Amino acid sequence: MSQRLEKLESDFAADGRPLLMGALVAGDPHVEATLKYMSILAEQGVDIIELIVPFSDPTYHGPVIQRACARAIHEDVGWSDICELAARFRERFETPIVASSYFNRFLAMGLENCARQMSAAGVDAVMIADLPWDESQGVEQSFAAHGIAIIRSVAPTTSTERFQSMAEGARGFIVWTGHSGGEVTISTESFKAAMAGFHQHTQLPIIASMKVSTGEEAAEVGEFADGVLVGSALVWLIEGRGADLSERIRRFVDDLRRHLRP
Amino acid sequence: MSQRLEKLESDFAADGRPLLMGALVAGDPHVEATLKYMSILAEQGVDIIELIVPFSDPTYHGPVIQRACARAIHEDVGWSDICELAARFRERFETPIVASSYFNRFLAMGLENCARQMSAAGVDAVMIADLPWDESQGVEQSFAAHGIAIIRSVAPTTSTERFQSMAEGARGFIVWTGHSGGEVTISTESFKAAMAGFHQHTQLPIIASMKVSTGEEAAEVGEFADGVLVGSALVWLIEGRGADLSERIRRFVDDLRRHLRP
Amino acid sequence: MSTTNERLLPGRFGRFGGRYVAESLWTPLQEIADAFDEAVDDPKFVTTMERWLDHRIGRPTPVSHLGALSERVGGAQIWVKREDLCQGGSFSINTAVLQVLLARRLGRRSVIGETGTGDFGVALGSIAAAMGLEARIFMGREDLENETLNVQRMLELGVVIETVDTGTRGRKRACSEALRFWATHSNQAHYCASSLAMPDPFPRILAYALGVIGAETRVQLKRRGCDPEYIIAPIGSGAFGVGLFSEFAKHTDIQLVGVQGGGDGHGARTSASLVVGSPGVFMGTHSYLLQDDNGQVLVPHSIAGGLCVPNVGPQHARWAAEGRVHYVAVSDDDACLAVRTLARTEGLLVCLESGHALSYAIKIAATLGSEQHVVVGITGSGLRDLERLDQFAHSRQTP
Amino acid sequence: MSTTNERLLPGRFGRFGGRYVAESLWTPLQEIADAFDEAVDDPKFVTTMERWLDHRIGRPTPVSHLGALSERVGGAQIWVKREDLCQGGSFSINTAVLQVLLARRLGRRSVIGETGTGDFGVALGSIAAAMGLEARIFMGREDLENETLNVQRMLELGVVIETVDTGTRGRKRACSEALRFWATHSNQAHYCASSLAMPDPFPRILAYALGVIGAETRVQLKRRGCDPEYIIAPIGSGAFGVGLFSEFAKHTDIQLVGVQGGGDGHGARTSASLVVGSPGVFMGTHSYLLQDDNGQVLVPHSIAGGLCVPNVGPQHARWAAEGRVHYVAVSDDDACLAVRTLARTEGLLVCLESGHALSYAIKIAATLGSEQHVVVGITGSGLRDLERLDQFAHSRQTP
Ligand SMILES: Cc1ncc(COP(=O)(O)O)c(C=O)c1O
Ligand SMILES: Cc1ncc(COP(=O)(O)O)c(C=O)c1O
Repeated sequence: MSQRLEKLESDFAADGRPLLMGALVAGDPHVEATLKYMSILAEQGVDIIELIVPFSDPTYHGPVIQRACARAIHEDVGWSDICELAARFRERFETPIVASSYFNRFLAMGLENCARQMSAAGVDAVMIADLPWDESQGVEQSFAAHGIAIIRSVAPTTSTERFQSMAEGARGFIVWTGHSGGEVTISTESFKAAMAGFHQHTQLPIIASMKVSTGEEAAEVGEFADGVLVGSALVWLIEGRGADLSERIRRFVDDLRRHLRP
Repeated sequence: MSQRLEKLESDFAADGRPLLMGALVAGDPHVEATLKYMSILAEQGVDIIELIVPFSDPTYHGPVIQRACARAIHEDVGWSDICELAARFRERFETPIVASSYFNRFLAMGLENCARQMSAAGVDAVMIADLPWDESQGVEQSFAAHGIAIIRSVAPTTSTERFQSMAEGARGFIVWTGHSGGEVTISTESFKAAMAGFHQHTQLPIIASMKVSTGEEAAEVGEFADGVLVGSALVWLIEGRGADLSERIRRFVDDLRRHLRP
Repeated sequence: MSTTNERLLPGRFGRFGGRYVAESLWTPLQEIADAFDEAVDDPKFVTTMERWLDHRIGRPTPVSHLGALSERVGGAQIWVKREDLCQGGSFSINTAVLQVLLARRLGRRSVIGETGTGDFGVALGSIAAAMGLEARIFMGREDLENETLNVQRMLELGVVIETVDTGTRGRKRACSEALRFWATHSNQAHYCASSLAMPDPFPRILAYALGVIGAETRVQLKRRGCDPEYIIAPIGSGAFGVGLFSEFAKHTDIQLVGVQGGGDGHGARTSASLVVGSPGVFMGTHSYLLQDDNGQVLVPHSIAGGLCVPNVGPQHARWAAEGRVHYVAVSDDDACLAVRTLARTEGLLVCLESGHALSYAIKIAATLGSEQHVVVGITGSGLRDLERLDQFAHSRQTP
Repeated sequence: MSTTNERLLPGRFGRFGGRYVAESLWTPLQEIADAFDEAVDDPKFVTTMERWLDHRIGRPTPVSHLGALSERVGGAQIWVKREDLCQGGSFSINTAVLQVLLARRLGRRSVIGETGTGDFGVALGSIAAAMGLEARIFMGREDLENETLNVQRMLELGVVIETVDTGTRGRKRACSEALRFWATHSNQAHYCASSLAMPDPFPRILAYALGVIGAETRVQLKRRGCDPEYIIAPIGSGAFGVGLFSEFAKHTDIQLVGVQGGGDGHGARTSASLVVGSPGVFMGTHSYLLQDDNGQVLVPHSIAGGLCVPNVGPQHARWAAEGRVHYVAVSDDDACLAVRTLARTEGLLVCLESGHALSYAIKIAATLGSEQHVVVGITGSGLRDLERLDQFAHSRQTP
């Protein structure tokens, strides 16, 4: 595991400060822009940056990220672009980067090759939307050999028993996906209950992806989860564009960050 | 059998003069007109008048007579009209009348009733398009009781054996139907051969319905048959109408008659 | 009709039936009659026919128990015999097999037929193609325009379609034209009947060809422990009905019901020859007929093309006269509603013809107990009726 | 892929298969897998399923010998297995029966599925209706506009249709959307797969449901004295192919051929994942896939909607890797020509998917002797392809 991710883990163990994770689609609208947005996120104190590597068929993402992927695919963003992007980001920032995509994109590059290049570029972890942990053991080994963690996901359908086995070998943090691209269907009550159950089996922070789009929502989710993943709301800002986009992203992230402070 | 039909039979036996039979659709375009056309036919020396009693579905008639039936049905020509027509014709003429239709029209009136009324009106015979002689024995009896003959038909598909049995009980004359509403498909050769075969089994005149529409054609058919039945051509003249229609009918029949003289 | 005829002539069913045709057709019909009599006495012919039925068109067809519909109706158990599962989606292919085999036996090069709904045209076209004969189908212009799906199928099968101009749906005129054509082509072409209301030998031939439906049904019901109270069939010309009923006619404890097209439901625009018609001779047979006092044949009306015929096969005339089968009329609306109810309740999309029988079955079933059984003959699938059903849907509510 | 996975994980076919899904779907899929395993061990469940197959949808379907076509081709005897005779006109209803029964067993109130050609939508809709469940079908807008007949049928059956916007034919996007919907409704709704290229347990479930096709075929051919040289099936996702081939896979003297959509015939616009694709993970399974060097999935092309999929079920990937089955591509034009040839020669109107297999069969048969046998799997009837065939006809000549 990368030192950056180890630090994240140990800082969280020490102070339990709620984490803010922000997602961007690499290459939306182009690679330079993504680098700029990543910088803004890092500057505003985002704890983890998820870099979504566009896939032709983002089955488990919602409409906003689907559209962003379609735009980015049009830009023909390849793995070399992604690695270059990460490497250039690393020139200035230590914020952990999670490269996220669908399994076939990693396979196409070759797992070994992929892990090596990503590691060299300063990527800390990967999230694979369609690789459940049961199917991931072999893949994890390949990535671990290059110090890259595979982030595990949990969902409303995950039982506590299943969570227990899954949490055992988990690294860095765990992501709770409350929606899978559809509507959030879980109630606050059951969300709270599930988090409480899971927390008995892991020391790692559980970051919740719950379609958060305002500071207030972030605060609400932050009460039960150890962090908040903001994806569609950020990508949607970028989709809207406009002259003062950088400034608006900065303000949006700042607002989220401030609501999350304990 | 009526005296008129007996006379026809015996005259033919005596001199073998080719017969001319003309068909009209009763009530086309209205009953008065039909009476007038019948008179013209009689005056021009037509030997037999076929009065087609309109039926809703004249399956075995060609398009010209089908259309005439449709027009006449529109006039709502009932049996009483037909009988009245025959009776009024009889006030002036002795030309044998054959009432022709489809079996259901006779059945609807009741066979007994029908035979009685027709006989009273001076009808000499009936032709029933869809009553083959095999099915007609019972019906013949009902009509014969009132002196009305049922005219039998033969066709290109009739074998000589079949003709033999059929000719046995035939009365008045026999009609050869070369087309059944479709095109005439029999060649002159086979027509000639069939006629020759049939003539060995009957003394009655065989009148051929062969879509004759000119004097020349009449002459041609008259060479092998004992007479010619002209239907569609006459009905077609009436369909065309025009101011001098009566005169044209008169000329057309006269031409046929002259071509037929031996 | 004289009593002599009844006893001596072929193709009689009591005082009904016969062969009332122009002389030109008598001999060709006799040839078919003779070929048919010989053929069904020839075990090789019968075996060939059975092979076509089993291996090509998909016999036996199942009998389905409609559990959900029965429960919804809350009365008797409702069963259906599934001729919609025959190749082409209608029972009529059964008659095509026998008749095209006869055509081949007679050495004919083509077959002629008439079709109203297009089902028989598709059936005849496909069997003729398979046996290497040309098929020429007469169809009324209005039907042609109404039955686009079946017309496309016929064209794809290489059928020669002869359009017959006529102001109304139904097969009356197309049938006349087909016969007229045949009268002058009877030595190259074989006429194949789809209507039971035809001269001898067609009522016999169709009854023979379709008897398999009733025979299968009886055995299938027995195996499933179903002892039916009612057997109900849609009756257009009644060919299907004869096929289903004959096997059960001698079992007098079973009530047979023939359902005709009641049209608008007010008795004026109808196809119910056995309900409002009277005996007469038409299309070569003596049977029940829609006619006026002058013996003119009336135009039949029904939303179901297959029921849109003015007369009925002579077997039904006899059963009606004897009281063996009960004949009723069901309206267009009720038939549509029944088809739709079946689709929603059982996932089965059947033709409007069958909807008539089904509608009556639902009414009867509601009056019976859950230990009793009602069997309905399904003549074909509802694919070709989707547009009509949709139009109906827009004017009424859904069940 | 690691060797550990191959041995320990469920739903593997050699190195292919698996369950590559979001965590939210893992447990619902495991529930289905468990229910399936239990169900097929439960004789009552299996008997119920068989009753639905036999008494409702019309199993067994026949095997037909195509004498006229064989003669025309002048080589081997050509036989066809007739899934076009199933209720609804396509093989897919066999899978609907098993899956809706599973849904009922799991106490679900509705079923969710995805359909490209509409065939599976009709199948699922009809079985769901019969078992009292709601059916929600996801369909791409372009397919929706192309398959009017099947869309009408679904509406008549009460199916809730969810339109998915996508620029192309085929079921890729509709399938994603159906899964996304299911991910958040998995405790009320049961997902029913029509594609074999899906996560475990669907490849197993579909293979089980469709195994009856091959099992029947083997017995039927044996009884008819046919010892086949080739068995040929159209392969979209390959569900039908698995159903037909599995029974014969161990008989290595029989050559099995899977025919994919070759599109324009020039290799660029194609659906032939097993011919021009490579292994990858998509739609939850590791199998052959049309993809570019970056692992992006390519848009499949075929005139046959059912073949228009970018990937294939994992069983085929294994057979391809092992060399057990020979996979080939046939172009749109050749498929149309074969469908038309069959219609004109045998009176059978089959779907364009089957036309692909048939085209290859005709080519192969011509190279064989008249004592040899070629068997083709017919997946469905050609009713829904009439328009497409007509368009083809206008651009080419008739056979
Ligand atoms: C599907 C269907 N059902 C019923 C009928 C009526 O059948 P029958 O005339 O045999 O009573 C027809 C006739 O064409 C039909 O096509
Ligand atoms: C009629 C028909 N044939 C073939 C196919 C392709 O079947 P499979 O995906 O099982 O290979 C389909 C799929 O929808 C179909 O509907």
